[in-house]
Amino acid sequence: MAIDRAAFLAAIDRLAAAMERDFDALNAADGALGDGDLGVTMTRGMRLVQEGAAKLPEDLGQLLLACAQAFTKSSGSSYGTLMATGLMAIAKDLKGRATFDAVEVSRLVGLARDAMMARGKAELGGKTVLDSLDAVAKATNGLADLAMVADAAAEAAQSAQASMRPLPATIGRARIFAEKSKGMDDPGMLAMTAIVAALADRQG
Amino acid sequence: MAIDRAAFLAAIDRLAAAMERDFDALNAADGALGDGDLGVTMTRGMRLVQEGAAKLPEDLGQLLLACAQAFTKSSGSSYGTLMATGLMAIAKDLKGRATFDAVEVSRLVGLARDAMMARGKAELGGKTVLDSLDAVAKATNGLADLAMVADAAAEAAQSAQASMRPLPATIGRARIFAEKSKGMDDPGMLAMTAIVAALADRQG
Amino acid sequence: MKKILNNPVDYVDEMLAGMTAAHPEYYRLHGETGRVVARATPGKPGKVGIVTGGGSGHLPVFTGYVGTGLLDACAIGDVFASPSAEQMADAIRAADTGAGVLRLYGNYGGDIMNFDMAGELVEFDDIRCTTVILADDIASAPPAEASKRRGVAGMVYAFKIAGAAAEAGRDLDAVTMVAQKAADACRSIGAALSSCTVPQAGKPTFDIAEDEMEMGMGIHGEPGVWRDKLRTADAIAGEMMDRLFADHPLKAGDRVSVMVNSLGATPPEELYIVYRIVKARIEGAGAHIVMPLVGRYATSMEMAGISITLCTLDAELEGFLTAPCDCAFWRV
Amino acid sequence: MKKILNNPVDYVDEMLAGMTAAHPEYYRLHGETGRVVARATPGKPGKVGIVTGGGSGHLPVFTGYVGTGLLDACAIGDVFASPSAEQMADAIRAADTGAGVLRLYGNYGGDIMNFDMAGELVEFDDIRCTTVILADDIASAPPAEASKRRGVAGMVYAFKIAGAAAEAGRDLDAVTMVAQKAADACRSIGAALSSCTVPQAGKPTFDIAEDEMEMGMGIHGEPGVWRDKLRTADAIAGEMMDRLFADHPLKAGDRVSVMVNSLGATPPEELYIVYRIVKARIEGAGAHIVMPLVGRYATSMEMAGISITLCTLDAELEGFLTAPCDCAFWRV
Ligand SMILES: Nc1ncnc2c1ncn2[C@@H]1O[C@H](COP(=O)(O)OP(=O)(O)O)[C@@H](O)[C@H]1O
Ligand SMILES: Nc1ncnc2c1ncn2[C@@H]1O[C@H](COP(=O)(O)OP(=O)(O)O)[C@@H](O)[C@H]1O
Ligand SMILES: [Mg+2]
Ligand SMILES: [Mg+2]
Ligand SMILES: [Mg+2]
Ligand SMILES: [Mg+2]
Repeated sequence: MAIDRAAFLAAIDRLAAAMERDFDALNAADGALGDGDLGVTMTRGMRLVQEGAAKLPEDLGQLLLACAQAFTKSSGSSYGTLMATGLMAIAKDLKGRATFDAVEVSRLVGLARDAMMARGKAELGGKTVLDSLDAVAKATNGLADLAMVADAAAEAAQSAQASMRPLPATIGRARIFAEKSKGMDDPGMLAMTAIVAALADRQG
Repeated sequence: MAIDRAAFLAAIDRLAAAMERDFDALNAADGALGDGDLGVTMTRGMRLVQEGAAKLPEDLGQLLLACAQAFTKSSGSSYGTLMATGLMAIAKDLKGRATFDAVEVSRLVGLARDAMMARGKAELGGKTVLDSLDAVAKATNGLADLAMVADAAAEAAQSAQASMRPLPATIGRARIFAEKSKGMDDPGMLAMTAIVAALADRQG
Repeated sequence: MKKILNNPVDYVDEMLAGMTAAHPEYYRLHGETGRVVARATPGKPGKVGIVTGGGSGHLPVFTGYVGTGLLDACAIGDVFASPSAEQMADAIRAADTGAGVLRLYGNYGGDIMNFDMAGELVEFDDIRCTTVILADDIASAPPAEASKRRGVAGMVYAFKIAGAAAEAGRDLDAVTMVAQKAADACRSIGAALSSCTVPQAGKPTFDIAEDEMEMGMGIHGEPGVWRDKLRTADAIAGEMMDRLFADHPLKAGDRVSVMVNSLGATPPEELYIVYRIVKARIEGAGAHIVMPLVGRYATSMEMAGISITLCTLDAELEGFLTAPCDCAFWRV
Repeated sequence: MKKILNNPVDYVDEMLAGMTAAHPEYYRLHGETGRVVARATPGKPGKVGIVTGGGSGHLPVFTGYVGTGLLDACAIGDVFASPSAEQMADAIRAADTGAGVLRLYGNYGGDIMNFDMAGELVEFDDIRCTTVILADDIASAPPAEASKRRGVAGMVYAFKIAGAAAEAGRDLDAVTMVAQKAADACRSIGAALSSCTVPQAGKPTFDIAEDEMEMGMGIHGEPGVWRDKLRTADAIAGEMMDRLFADHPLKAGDRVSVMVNSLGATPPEELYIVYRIVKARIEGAGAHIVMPLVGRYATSMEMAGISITLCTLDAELEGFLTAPCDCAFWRV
């Protein structure tokens, strides 16, 4: 069963709710190593996406472009800009299409990852959201069943976050707290784990 | 026995020593109600007077003018300027004379008091150095014996300070602490009591 | 003490050494005392001289305003302490070009005694002196005792206006009249959030809780009209405007300049937040704002807080206020 | 929090409202976002546009330097936070007169991502953009990793020099080359004595004891090279000059401008005390000081501390540095 506008609208509501729920947790995680605005960035962005949801087009490219713009409009923080960058990369690829299949998830996430790497001039293994996306892309590679894709993605984001936890931050504001950051979750990875979990959630 | 240059030089040494001794006490008294520099003002002034003592002329007018200038040069604080003003008034009166008599002390102190009133635009009864000088002028009025003049002056300054103690400050920086100042000595009166005592002291 | 200094005793002399070294095109030290700052290039012969003086720790007040269209010379004392009569006399001598000298300074007992004595000292040099004393701080005494009020930021308007009049060639009596008119046109009030530290004292001049402010406090920490919990910017600005208007109501059609001044630590960001209200209140009274001044014009070193000054203008004052001037801290 | 504000969320918007109301002759808000400040009178057609952007809380940086001979437009974010790519794109559009736009800003990850994205957004408007990034804070990374250094007060020199080149009619590539040369010529180091408070955080960014200072701390409170007891002014200035010279030695005959900058609360008195040493050290190296800047040029609201910036000049840079400029905070 393919993913269409309706599926997106449902996912948007799940994601928006998750971000409201995690508002404090994300601010706190970012506050420990940065400026403490990650929860603000995600809730502002998703509220704007939700406000526009009714008017979102069938064309998934146009739909995702609108979502990307919600983030460039609502935030200047790195994560918002990276979200917009990733969404735009997927939007370009899906332009003109009304649906896509679970088997494409891996490739699409990879597109987002690569665009975000170019935008942030950072490499994999740096303990950033890039590592979450890379893990998701790899774990979902070749899977065609939506439920399996969802579970694999959620599991991958979760374990990437855990495996990176002992390492020092190398990127962004957290870099100057490299020592302190060892043993702490990267805020962006924490956020991506929550994002993927919300998207993957079928009870939601 | 008349007062001449030699008597002045001896008095200068006594006064300079007294001010060094009272340095902290005067700063503290002024610090409680003002900027805490009264000890600084008096020691700086008297040190400069002492440095120039050897070169002081026989003419008591010239001599006192030099003392006055030591205060205008060394301090911008009110008390230094008032000291200079009072000394200058006496200097004008004694110009051309090499001695003066104990019986003149009352009149000369009165001249200083009046010049300082004009300079500071303050009235008697305001709990200032003016009240000390006024008490001294009145107490020494008509006395011709130097010892009696000295004792009366010291006694008068002492009791003027005590009698004003309960009143609120009305002049200078202390004015804004009127309430707090009740029951505290006016720093300038405290200084004048010490000055008169040093001048009156015959054991040296 | 969060201050960058060496021996506190040298604070003022080192400050003056650095200031004259940084701006030799504006300032030079004059006389033996080392405490008189004069224009690098003296006013042209026949120009009325304008001098001021007072304690250090208020830059740009006092020495900073020595410059073309402003002051000719300034005698500067230790932090918050009057310079000596000798130093003031030197400043008067430096400022005199033969046309006489206006002594333009704030209403503080020590400064007055010393400037009076300085005037007597320069009588021997046949220099004619006049005096205008700023008493613009409405929180320091009620209207009935207006002459007892302290001089604060209103001084800057008086320096600017009198300086332009002198530069325009007015004679001593005319410059003095204009300066007095400017002084009478100014009303100020301050509000402090934190103290500053006088170097030689080594500890804050006063204590104030982390969440407190004091309305009407003087620039040396003189007690104000109330101390209470810190209010919002709009509430603080509103009360300050209420008090200024109560002391000197604006009429519709009045032309006024307004200064929103930082006492030191308070950043321009917060002055601009305050200015919104100040502008709305003045325009709400039907008055017109001329040349608003928002910045650090009269400070108390690192004290946090603001002052607001209103200067009601007539055509003559406005002309001199908007005339050119030039010093290291201010150019019009 | 010793700050004068209303709802912290409104800090920046209210600041901009007051700033544009106080100085309509210099600044206007451009676009829908309310976070773009542009010149009241745009540069003449054909003039290369110069934009900057970054977080609020550094006045006169960034918005203050919009003006003739300086910047054309600026996108301003929340306190210490990058503006959005959309806002930067608006600033680029406001600055463009058809000759292209230089993006001139500090080396911070968020700002870079957003200015890059903004550049992609304005490609649709056929606006050609170039980029020069300031990385002058020598305490933020060793010479080997100079490209990782943060941008601080050196920005002011780059704004001034690039602004003059654009005003002089140079084309985009030439202005970009001059700006890069200016950026490469700047070295800065800071020392903080106290923290500032980000309004929305509501508490000081970092804690520091009453008798401590931190050498090399960044303008947002980024950790420096050491924290220890407060030193004397001469010792602090001496070490900062040692570090600047070690990073970029001066040669006899060099012509340099130097900025002794207050981070906010530190008063001019103390900057001048520091300047004595700075001047002696530069002249001791046989170099000549051009247009020393002593004051508040790049701040962190009410943070106490200073920064020192050296800008080594050639004839071209000196010509543009000393050319006229005009904004509400600075006139040359
Ligand atoms: N250059 C970069 N490349 C990849 N990921 C980045 C980069 N910079 C930041 N991030 C990610 O974004 C997270 C921080 O986002 P955010 O709080 O918006 O940053 P800031 O507020 O400092 O701009 C980090 O935890 C990291 O995962
Ligand atoms: N206007 C005045 N008239 C008479 N005495 C004054 C006047 N002002 C100050 N004094 C006296 O001088 C004393 C304070 O001297 P000083 O500490 O030098 O003042 P300040 O440091 O505030 O200039 C007061 O205690 C008072 O006795
Ligand atoms: Mg953040
Ligand atoms: Mg951020
Ligand atoms: Mg005193
Ligand atoms: Mg004093």
